[in-house]
Amino acid sequence: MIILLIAAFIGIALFEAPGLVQRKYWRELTAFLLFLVAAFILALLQVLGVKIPNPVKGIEVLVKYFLSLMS
Amino acid sequence: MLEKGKISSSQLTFLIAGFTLGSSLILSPGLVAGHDAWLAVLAGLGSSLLIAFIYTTLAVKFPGKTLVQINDIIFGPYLGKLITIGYLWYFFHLASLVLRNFSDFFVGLIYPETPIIVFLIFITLTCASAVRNGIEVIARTSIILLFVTACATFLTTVLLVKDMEFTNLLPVLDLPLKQFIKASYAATTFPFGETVVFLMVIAFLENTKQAKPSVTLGLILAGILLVVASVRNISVLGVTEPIHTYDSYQAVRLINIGEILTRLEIIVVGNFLAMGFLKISVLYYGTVLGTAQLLNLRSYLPLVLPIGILMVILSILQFESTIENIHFAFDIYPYYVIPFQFGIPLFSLIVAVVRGLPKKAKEGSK
Amino acid sequence: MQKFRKNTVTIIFLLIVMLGITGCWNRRELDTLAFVSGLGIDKAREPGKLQLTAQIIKPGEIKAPEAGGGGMGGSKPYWNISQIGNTVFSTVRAMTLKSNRKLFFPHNEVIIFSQDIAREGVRKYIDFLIRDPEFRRLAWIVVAKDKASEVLETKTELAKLPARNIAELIKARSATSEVSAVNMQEFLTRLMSKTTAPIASLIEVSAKEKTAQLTGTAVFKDDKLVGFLNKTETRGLLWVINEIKSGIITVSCPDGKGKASLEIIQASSKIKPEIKDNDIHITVEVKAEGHLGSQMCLEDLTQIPAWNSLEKRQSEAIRSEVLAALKKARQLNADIFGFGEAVHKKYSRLWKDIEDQWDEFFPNIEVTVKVESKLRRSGLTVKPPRPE
Amino acid sequence: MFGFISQKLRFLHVLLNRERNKQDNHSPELTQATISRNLDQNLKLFKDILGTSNDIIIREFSFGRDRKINAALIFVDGLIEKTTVNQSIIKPLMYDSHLFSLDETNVSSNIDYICRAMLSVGEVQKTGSVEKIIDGCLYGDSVLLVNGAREALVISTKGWESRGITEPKTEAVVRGPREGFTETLRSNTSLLRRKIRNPDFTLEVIKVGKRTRTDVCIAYLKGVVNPRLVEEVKRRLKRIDTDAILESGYIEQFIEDAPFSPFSTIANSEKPDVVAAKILEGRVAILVDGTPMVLTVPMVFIESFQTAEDYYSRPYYATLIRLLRFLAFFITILAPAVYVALTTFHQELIPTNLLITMAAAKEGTPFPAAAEALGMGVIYEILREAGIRLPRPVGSAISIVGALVIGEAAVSAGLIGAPMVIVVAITSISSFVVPSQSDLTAILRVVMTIFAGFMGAFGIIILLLWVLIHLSALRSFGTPYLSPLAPLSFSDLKDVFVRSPWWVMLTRPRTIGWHDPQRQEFKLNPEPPPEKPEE
Repeated sequence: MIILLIAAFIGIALFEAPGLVQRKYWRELTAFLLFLVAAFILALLQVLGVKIPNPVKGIEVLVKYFLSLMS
Repeated sequence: MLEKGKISSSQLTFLIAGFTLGSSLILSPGLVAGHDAWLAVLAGLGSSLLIAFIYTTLAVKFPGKTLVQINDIIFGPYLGKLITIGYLWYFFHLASLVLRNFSDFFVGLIYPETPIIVFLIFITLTCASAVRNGIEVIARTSIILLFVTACATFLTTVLLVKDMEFTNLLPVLDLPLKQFIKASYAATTFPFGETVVFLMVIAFLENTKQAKPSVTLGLILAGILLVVASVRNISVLGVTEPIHTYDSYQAVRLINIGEILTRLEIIVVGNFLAMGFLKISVLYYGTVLGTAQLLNLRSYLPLVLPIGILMVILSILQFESTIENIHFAFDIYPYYVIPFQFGIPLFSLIVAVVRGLPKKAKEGSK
Repeated sequence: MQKFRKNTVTIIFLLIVMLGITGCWNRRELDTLAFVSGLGIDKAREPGKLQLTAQIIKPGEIKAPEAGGGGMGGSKPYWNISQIGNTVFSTVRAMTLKSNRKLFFPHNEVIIFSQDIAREGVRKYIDFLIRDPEFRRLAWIVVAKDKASEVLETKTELAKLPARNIAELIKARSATSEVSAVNMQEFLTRLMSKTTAPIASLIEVSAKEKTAQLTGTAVFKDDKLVGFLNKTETRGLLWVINEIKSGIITVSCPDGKGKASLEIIQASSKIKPEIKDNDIHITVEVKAEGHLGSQMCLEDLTQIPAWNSLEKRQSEAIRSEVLAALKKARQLNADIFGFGEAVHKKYSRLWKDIEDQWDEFFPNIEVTVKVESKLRRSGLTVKPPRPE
Repeated sequence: MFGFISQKLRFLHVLLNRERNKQDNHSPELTQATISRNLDQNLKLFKDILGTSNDIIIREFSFGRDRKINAALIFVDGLIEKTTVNQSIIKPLMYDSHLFSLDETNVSSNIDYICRAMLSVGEVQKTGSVEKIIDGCLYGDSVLLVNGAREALVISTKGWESRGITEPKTEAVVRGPREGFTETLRSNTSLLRRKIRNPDFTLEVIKVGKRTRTDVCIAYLKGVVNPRLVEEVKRRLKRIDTDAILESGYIEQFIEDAPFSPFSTIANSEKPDVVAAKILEGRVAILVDGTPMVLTVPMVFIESFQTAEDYYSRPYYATLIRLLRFLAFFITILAPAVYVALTTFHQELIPTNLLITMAAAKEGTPFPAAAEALGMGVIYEILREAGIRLPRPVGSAISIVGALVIGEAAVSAGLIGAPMVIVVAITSISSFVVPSQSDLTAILRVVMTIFAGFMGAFGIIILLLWVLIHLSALRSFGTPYLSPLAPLSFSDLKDVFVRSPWWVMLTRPRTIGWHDPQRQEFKLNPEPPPEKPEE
């Protein structure tokens, strides 16, 4: 599974990066790599079964807090 | 320019209609109102036309500018960026929400043994390829897909006429006003209010002045289809409607004309997916384009796949079960969207009018 | 060049994804499935347990023309598999211990409850049948007078499968309109209504011939079987709920010397509730049209007075059927006609107060039955074959 | 890794370019060379260039009152019309020349005189360029070299063995003209010119192919066509730098918009009436010498579903048939995939009786449905290919093998379920209804079946969406491929799913240039004659 994941990410990198390098889009390349690495780390954590904090739970708490303020 | 394509006003209409139908064909809006859901949808449509007026006024005031640029102009570079990040999160979250809904639909009903990730990946890949091709291509597909969906909705309705009990719609407005308002409000926020993402798209309209009529027309078109679907479901399913997870699907399963025209649900499933594809694509596009504009990139293409993967991850992460999903949809979502769908657009408009901004806009954007 | 490379990468990437998901989890070839055509639910001998009987189609046997000499001695085109268990779901799964193929329910045509299980209440069984996506809502709900498993073992001549035979019997009901046909969706609708009582077809196995026969309607109160309607009462019920398609009404000839049979060709009905002086009053309006189908008396029925009197007799017959059904319903205190819903739709404000006491209201509601029936045609002949 | 490979390939490309340039160095000399006054010298030059091929005839003779003027006629045997050469060139020169007073000293004026007064041939060109002479000679012209003249006469005597105009086999019609294009460019252009008798109808010739020097002719109707489209076509044609063009398929692959798409974005036809109709709509036709297949651009997707006959038969029937064609297209793409999806994923969607039949047929067959479908598909394609290539008399053997072995024996041996044979048969029959997309459907069908085998209906829908996205993104010479459906153009829908009567089609398709919109006058619909006033 992990191998598959790595292969997929390498595939995506190969898909996008060469064109960016060729056109010298360094800024875009940085942004791309940043997002890709973030995605990779999150995906890896998920595959490994590490609990990642759920942002939606945070939203829920926030909304409930505001609702309690209202009433 | 990040996006070279231009869309015509009729394409915008179809795109909005398709977007609005999106996931509301599987998850019927206004369910809280029971057999008055269709009225809640109508009410939601009415109020959403007002909100859409705010959006389009904003868009027309700043022709050729997307939400990200508008925010920058109105709120200045720092606060504007902050608000933009908020919106980008909202689009991103909404896209992954819809993605999750559709994948759940497939896993729950048709492929119970298949892991959800398969559907997430394939739907995301499809949307990614559309997003990479730009808004023009998404708009072009929307025409054909919407046409097919409209046909399928009417076809299934006609085939179900035999099973319809229109007395199921009676008595009209048989519920406390408060509950009805709540249902209508829910219908406003889902699906109609979600058109706020089109502030990212209207900028590419060939003739910005056409924005208002085409957005209105699109919403009305979707509203009509939703009311038709809602009336169909209620009159066919009657009292049993509220217990179903996916009432449209259940209604269509009851089609049986002489044992020949029966078991048609796959057609409907295809349509659902097509509409979901449109909705996710537009949201996905909004997220990616907005991020590229926020980071001041020259091309949004490299962001498409990484953000898609993040979307898939969030889809898996956000709910552990459909029950959590339903809880979120009914109890949290209607309040969560207040700032995005009503608060900020209204506030932006007020600020823009007070500061007389469209004139300054030219200087601001250099 | 650039584009070519991109395409290669895309293809490789897609291949990786495809290989990764080559699980084909839900793939099932046709020859790995056991198609269930009928499901029977019985009480098991052990208390608290139930016995499920599933009728599985054997596609090979059903298609192959039986090779001469009386059908290969006992190789039936179906296989009834029985299993005892605690819940429907666990029992269905336990059946796979006996069947080499996975039981597949979407083509299930009838669901049969035995009388004793129906008397106990069916809601707990229905839940699985509507929750699981494999079950379709168009399956017929049938109550067996005796054991459900027996019904699935009955002899059939024209149909090859007992379950299918029952489904076809139900579909053919319109010829007489003397049995009710209720599919899962309708049953569920009635079950979920606060006042309307569920009904189901009633089936009996004749002791001698071992054939199945529809004999009327089973009436539920909430989810429990409380009684039966015979054929006449059933037709009375069907008149009221607008389910009459066709049927034969037999009346005596005006001269009283024989019988005439009238064929119903069209019927419709309306339930009109009214609240007068805090009293619920319900008017049932039935409109029917018929043919003169046969006469067994010598009278010339096509004379206007005779014809009119025949029409009147038809109306009377219909009214008496409706009243019979009404009487039985009051006896059982089960609102099989949906009077409650009709009141609800018309008087939604008042309904809130009545709702909970409907059981007390129902047996005492005043019901007026108005029948308006017409005879339209007399077939190929106008007069009976007799010397003038 | 890919960067590395592409670098290597680019290097190779540069190398190739260099070699080509070296070879090309010869040509400038030839293009600038002119002939000399001396006949013997000229003949030597041409013998050097043309080599020793035995089909090149050099006929030396002398004429004039005293037979003092030496001349030579060069032509390629087989490319010329012998009677023209004998009767209209050699005969007047040899027999009649003594009647005229030819000035033997001033030969260059003689050339003019010969050209004006003696040659009874329609097209004569005077040139001194060696290249032009060689070109003409190799294209069926006869070259008359006269001693002492600086210029030669290139006399058009084209007339080679060619196939007559026959009915095209690929596009047979019941109603409509039966003629088809042939391999000769000139007769093809004449077929078009005969249909469009309009001075605005323009033919432009571009020579393509370094070695074959093939004539490629673009045809369009000035005033109707969008000039930018013509420019674009020319630009793309001139880009082509290749050795040989033998068929229009070569051109197609060099100029198409989406070379990686399975959809072809350039239409072709063998019928002059079809091509003429397309030119009249504002398209550009590309005729290539040596092939009857004429290309037209731009192409939109629905063109695959329109046939010439649609426009000749009455509208109701044409509409019906066109809808049928759409249906057949979907059947041929989807039938095996849907069958696989239904039988392996969605058994609940098959009507019970049919399901029992299918299950009975499936009982005991060894392969999964997807493998059956793919295998049968492959066998069918093999049979089809063999049927096309085999000589006619043997061809019928194929159908026997196909019908008996595949159809009967495999089913009765229990290798394949009978329903699958039926599905494959329906699929293959349907594929002939939309012949212009037949290569596409074959590919799409296989991919569809694989997807259906993996993921059932979900796979089919996803793949259909992909195809739709791809189609929406495609363009053919600037025209969106899915137009007029997406982007939607209401006025063009008159010729998509329905074929409106001719008097309704007031405008040309909007998406193709739209240079001169109106096609005909309003209110041309036939009406009964006005009633006579009562007398």
